Amino acid sequence: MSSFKNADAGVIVDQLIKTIQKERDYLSEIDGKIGDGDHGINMNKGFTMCEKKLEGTTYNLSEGLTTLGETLLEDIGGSMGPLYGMLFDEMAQACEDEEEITADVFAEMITASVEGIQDISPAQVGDKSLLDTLIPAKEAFVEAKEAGKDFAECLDAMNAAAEKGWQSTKDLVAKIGRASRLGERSRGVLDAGATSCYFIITTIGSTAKSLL
Amino acid sequence: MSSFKNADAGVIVDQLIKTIQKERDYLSEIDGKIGDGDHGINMNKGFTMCEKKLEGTTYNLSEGLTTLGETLLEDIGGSMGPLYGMLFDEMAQACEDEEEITADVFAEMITASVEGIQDISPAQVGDKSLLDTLIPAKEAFVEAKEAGKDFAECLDAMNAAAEKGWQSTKDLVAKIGRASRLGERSRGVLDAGATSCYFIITTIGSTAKSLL
Amino acid sequence: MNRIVNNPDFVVEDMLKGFVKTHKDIVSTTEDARVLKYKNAPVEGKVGIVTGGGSGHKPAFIGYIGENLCDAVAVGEIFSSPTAKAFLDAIKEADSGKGVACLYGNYAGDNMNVKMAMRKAKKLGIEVKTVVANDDCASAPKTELEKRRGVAGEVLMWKVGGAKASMGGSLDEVIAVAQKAIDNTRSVGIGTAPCTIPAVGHPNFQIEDGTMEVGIGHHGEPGINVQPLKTADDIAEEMLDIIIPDLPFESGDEVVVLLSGLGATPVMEQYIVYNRVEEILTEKGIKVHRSYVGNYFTSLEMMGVTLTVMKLDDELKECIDMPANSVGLKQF
Amino acid sequence: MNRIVNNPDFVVEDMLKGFVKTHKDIVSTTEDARVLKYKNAPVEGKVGIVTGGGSGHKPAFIGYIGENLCDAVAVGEIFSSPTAKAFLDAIKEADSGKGVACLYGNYAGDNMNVKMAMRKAKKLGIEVKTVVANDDCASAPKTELEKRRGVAGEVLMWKVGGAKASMGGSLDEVIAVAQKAIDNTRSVGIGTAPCTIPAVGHPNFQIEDGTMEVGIGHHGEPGINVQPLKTADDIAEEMLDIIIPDLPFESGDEVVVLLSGLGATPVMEQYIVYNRVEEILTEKGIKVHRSYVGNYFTSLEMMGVTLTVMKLDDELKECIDMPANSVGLKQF
Ligand SMILES: Nc1ncnc2c1ncn2[C@@H]1O[C@H](COP(=O)(O)OP(=O)(O)O)[C@@H](O)[C@H]1O
Ligand SMILES: Nc1ncnc2c1ncn2[C@@H]1O[C@H](COP(=O)(O)OP(=O)(O)O)[C@@H](O)[C@H]1O
Ligand SMILES: [Mg+2]
Ligand SMILES: [Mg+2]
Ligand SMILES: [Mg+2]
Ligand SMILES: [Mg+2]
Repeated sequence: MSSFKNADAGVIVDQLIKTIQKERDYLSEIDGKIGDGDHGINMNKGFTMCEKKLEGTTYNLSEGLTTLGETLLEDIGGSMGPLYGMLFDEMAQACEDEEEITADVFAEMITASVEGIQDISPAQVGDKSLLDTLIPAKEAFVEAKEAGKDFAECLDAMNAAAEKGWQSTKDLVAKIGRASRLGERSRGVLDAGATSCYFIITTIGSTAKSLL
Repeated sequence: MSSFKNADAGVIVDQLIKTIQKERDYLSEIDGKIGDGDHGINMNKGFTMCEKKLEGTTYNLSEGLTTLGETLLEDIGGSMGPLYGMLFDEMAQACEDEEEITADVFAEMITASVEGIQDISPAQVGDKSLLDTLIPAKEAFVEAKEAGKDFAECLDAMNAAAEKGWQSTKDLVAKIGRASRLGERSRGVLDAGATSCYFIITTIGSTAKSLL
Repeated sequence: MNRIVNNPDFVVEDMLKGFVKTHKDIVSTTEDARVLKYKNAPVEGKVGIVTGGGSGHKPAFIGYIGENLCDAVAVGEIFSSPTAKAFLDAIKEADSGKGVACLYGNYAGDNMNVKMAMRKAKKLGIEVKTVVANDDCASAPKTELEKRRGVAGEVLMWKVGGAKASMGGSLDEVIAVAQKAIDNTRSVGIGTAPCTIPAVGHPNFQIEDGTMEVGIGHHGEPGINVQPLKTADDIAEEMLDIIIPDLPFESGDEVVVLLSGLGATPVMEQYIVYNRVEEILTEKGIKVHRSYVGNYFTSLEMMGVTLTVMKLDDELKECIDMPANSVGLKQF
Repeated sequence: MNRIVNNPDFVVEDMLKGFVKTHKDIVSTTEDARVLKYKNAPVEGKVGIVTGGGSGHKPAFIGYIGENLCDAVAVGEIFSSPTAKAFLDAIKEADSGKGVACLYGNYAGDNMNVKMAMRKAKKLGIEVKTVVANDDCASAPKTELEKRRGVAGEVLMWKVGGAKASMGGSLDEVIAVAQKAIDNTRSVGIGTAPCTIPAVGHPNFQIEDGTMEVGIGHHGEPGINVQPLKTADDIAEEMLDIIIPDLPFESGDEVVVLLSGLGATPVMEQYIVYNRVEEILTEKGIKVHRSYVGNYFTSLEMMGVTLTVMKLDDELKECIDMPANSVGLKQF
C-alpha cells in the first residue's frame, strides 16, 4: 500500500511512548556524560504524562500527536518541552485534515516539524543537537520521494539517515545547549537530544511502515 | 618597708603590659584547647593599646590602672573587656586618693576588684574561670594580713594562692564561658582566663614586693 | 547533602506553597500551579509585566512580583525554563487589555518557551512584546551581544519596566525603557563555591577551594578564567575592570549598583566588596545614585557575588526611584 | 577558604563602611566607629531603642536600625560582644531624654558589657532599662529560663519594642511590652553545616554531612542532640514539638512565625519548611497572624534554619503590625 489511515495510526504515538519509556535510563546516561543527566527523566516525564491523558480514549494519529505535543509544551519546560512540543504539534497540524497519510502528507509533516523547530531554535546541523538527526532524516525522506521511491522506501531512507545523523554527533563539538560550555571536551560522545530524536524518528518510520 | 608610693608604682602597669605581651602566644594556645584560641590575641590587643596611650606620659599606679581598665572597657569587647576592665578600674578607684599603698590599701584594691567582677559575672569559684585564680589570691592576701603578716609576706601568700588556684582549673569542668559547652571534655586542661589572671596577679605581687 | 527538603523532585511545588502562605499580602496563586501573580493583577489600564525562569534563584523570579514591579511570573524547575504554557498563562494573568511586556533573560529554553507562548497569545489577541536581558559581560564578547546571558541586571530591568508601566506608559514605552535599562546595564559574576541541585545530589560543576571563577554564570556556566582567590578589594577591581570599559561607563556618569550574593556568601562579605566598588567608581568620577547590596539574585547555595552597574539618564532614574513593594525589593 | 574579605582582622570595619555607603537613607555613623544610629535618632520625645551584639549575624543587628525599630546599635567583633563603651555610646545616641530601652540577647559578654554601660549611663543621668532575650528553648530547661540564650526572637522583640516607643510609650511601657514579647516567644535552631570566622580560617565546630544538630545556637553552641538529617516536613515537626509545649502554645492562639535561615541554606528550603510549619500550626488550631521567612538572623554561612513563634495578644499584634523601615525588615 502507498498510504495508511490516519484513523489507524494512533499506534505510532503508543509506540513512541513505549520507546521513550524503555530508553529512559539510556538517554539520561548519555546526557550525564556532557550534560546534566536528566534527558531521559525529562522525556519520560512528558511522554508518560501523555500516556495518562490518552488512556481510555480513542485517537487517530493527528489527535495522538496533538496530545503529545501539547503535553510536552504544557508540562515540560526547559528546552525539550518547546522543541519536541513543536515537532509533534507541527506534525499533527500537517495531517489533521487528512484521512490518508501518504508519502506526500508525511513529507509535509516532517518538513513542518523541522521548520517549526527552526522557528524557535537557532541550532544548525553540526551544532550537536537533535537537529543533527532530524534534518538529515527529513532530507532523506524528501529526496527519496522526489526520486520516485515508494512510501516504504522513503521511510527506510529516513530511518537510515536518522541513524547516520545521530552517530555523526559523536565527533561534533557542541555549539548549543548545556554541553556547549565544555568546548572540545564535548567531543567523543553522542548527543542526548540527537539520540532521543533517533529513537523518535525510527519509531515513527518503523511503525508507519508496518501500517502500509 | 611596709608600703610603697602610689607615685612610684606606675611600673606595675608597665610590667603587666610586658607580661601579657610576652605570654600572648601561650595564652592563645591554652584557649585553643577548649576555647576559640584568641585569649592571647584579645589580651595583647588591649594591653598594647594601653601601652600606646601611656607612652610619653607620666602616671602613678592609680592613673596607670585607670587607663588600663578604661582601655579594656573601651576597646575590647567580649568577656575580657568588662571583666579585666572592671578589675583594673576597681583597683584604681580603691587607691586613687592614696599617696601610700599599704597592705590595707592593697587589700581594699584586690577586694574591690573581686566585688566588681562579681557584680557583672555570675561566675563562682570552681566554674573554671579567672575567678579560680583571683578569689583564692584575694583571700590569701586578706587572711595573711589579718594574721598579722607584713605586706611582703601577704604578697607572697597571694602569689602562691594565685598559682594554686590557677592550677586547680586543670581538673575542673567549665561551667561558664565558651568551654562550658564541652562539658566533661573541658576537664584536663588549664583555663585560659585563670592563666592570664595568674600572670596578672603574680606580676602585681612581685613588682609590688620589689617596690617595698 | 545538607539539603532541607522533602521529595527532591517536588522542591519547587513545596517551595511555592510556603511562599504563597507567607506572602499572601502581595502574591496570589492562579489556575496554573506554575504561575504566581500580583494579588491586584491584572491592574486596570496598566501594561502587564511578565517574567519567568528556572527556580533556585530566590528572591528571583517570584520575589519580584508586586506593586510597580512584575504582575505575573512563570516558574520553572530548578535551573530550567518554565513551560510555554506557564509563560502563556502568566501573560494572560497580567493582561488588562493594554498588552504585556515579557522581560526575561537570554537562555535557550526561555527564548523558545516565550516564543511558543507568544504564538498562542497572538491567537488570543493579546499583544506581547519582549525584552531579553543580556547584561552578563562575561558570557560573550561585545561583538556578540545577542549571545550574552541575562543575570542580576534583570532586577533593574523589572524595576524600570514595572515603574514605567505603573506611570501609565504604553506597551511600546515600557518596552523601550526596559530595553534602554538593559542596554545600559553590565554585570559580571565571581564564583567561589558550587551549588547542588537537590534532585541531583552533587554539585554539577566544581570550583576548587582557594580559587575563584571570574565570569561565572547563574547556573555555574564557566566564565573567563579561574584564578587564585583574591581579596575583596581586588575582586571589586577585577569586576569593575570588566564592566566599566564594556559599556563604557565614564566620568560624569550616574549609576545604580546592584551587588548580589550568589546564595551562601555572607552579606557581610558583600558589603566589604561593595565598599571598594563605590570607592573605585567615585575615583573614576562615576556617581552612585543608589545601590542595592544583598541576596537579590542567587543560585541556590553557590558562593560568590555578582556586580551589576546601570548607567542612568533622567527617565531611568525616575523609574529606579519609584517606590516598589515586593518580597525581594521594597522601596519607599 | 572561600571567604571574600580583605584583612580578616578588619572584616567588621570594612563591612560597616560598605553598609553605611549603601544605606545612608536609613543609618548614619556616629563618633564611635562601633555604633551606628538611625539617621533621625535621637527621635524627639521618643524612648530610645538600643541593641547590640557580635557581628556575623546579618541583617542583625545593624539591619534593624530604622523607623519604628532600633535607634542605635553597638557593633562587636564577629561572634563577640561589643564593648561597654559601644553600648554606652549607643545609649547616648538613642536618648532624647525619655530614657533608653536596651533590648539585647542573653550572652555572658553582652550581659557584662551592658551592665558596665548602664553604670556609666547612670552617672550621665540617662535612664536605661533592659530586656534580655532568652527565646532559645534548646539552650536550657524551662526551669532555668534565665540561662536561655536569645536568638531570632530578638527581631520580634525589637519590632514590638520599637513600635511601642514610636506610639509614644513610656520607658516602662516599652520595657513591659518588649518583655511580654520575649516571654511569649520560643525559638529553636537546626544546624546542618558549620561556619568559619574569617580570622580563624576553619570552622570552630563540626556538623557531619548527612546529620543535623537540633537546638544549635547562633554561634554553633551545641544543641539537644545530633540526628541523621530529616526531611523538611519532619524538621518542621521536630522544631514545633520543642517549641509548642514549652510555652505552651494552644489551640485558639494567634501567633507570629519567623523562620530564618542560618546563612547558606537557600531561601527555597526555608519556604519548604515554613509550608509544613504553618500546616501543623493550623492542624493544632493555632492561627498564623503573620509570618516572616528569609535570612533574618544568620550566622555567617552556617547552614540550617531557626524557627521562632510568638503568641500574640492585642497589644503585641498592634506592635507587630505597625509599619517599619529598616534594612532587614520593611513593612508597610
Ligand atoms: N537550542 C537548542 N536547539 C536544539 N536542541 C537543543 C537546544 N538546546 C538543547 N538542545 C538539545 O537538548 C538536549 C538536552 O536535553 P535535556 O537534557 O532534556 O535538557 P537540559 O539540557 O535542559 O537538561 C541536548 O542534547 C540537545 O540535543
Ligand atoms: N562570665 C564569665 N565570668 C568570668 N570569666 C569568664 C566568663 N566568661 C569567660 N570567662 C573567662 O574568659 C576566658 C576566655 O577569654 P577569651 O578567650 O578572651 O574570650 P572568648 O571566650 O570570648 O574568646 C575563659 O577562659 C574564662 O576564664
Ligand atoms: Mg536539565
Ligand atoms: Mg539534561
Ligand atoms: Mg577565646
Ligand atoms: Mg573569642
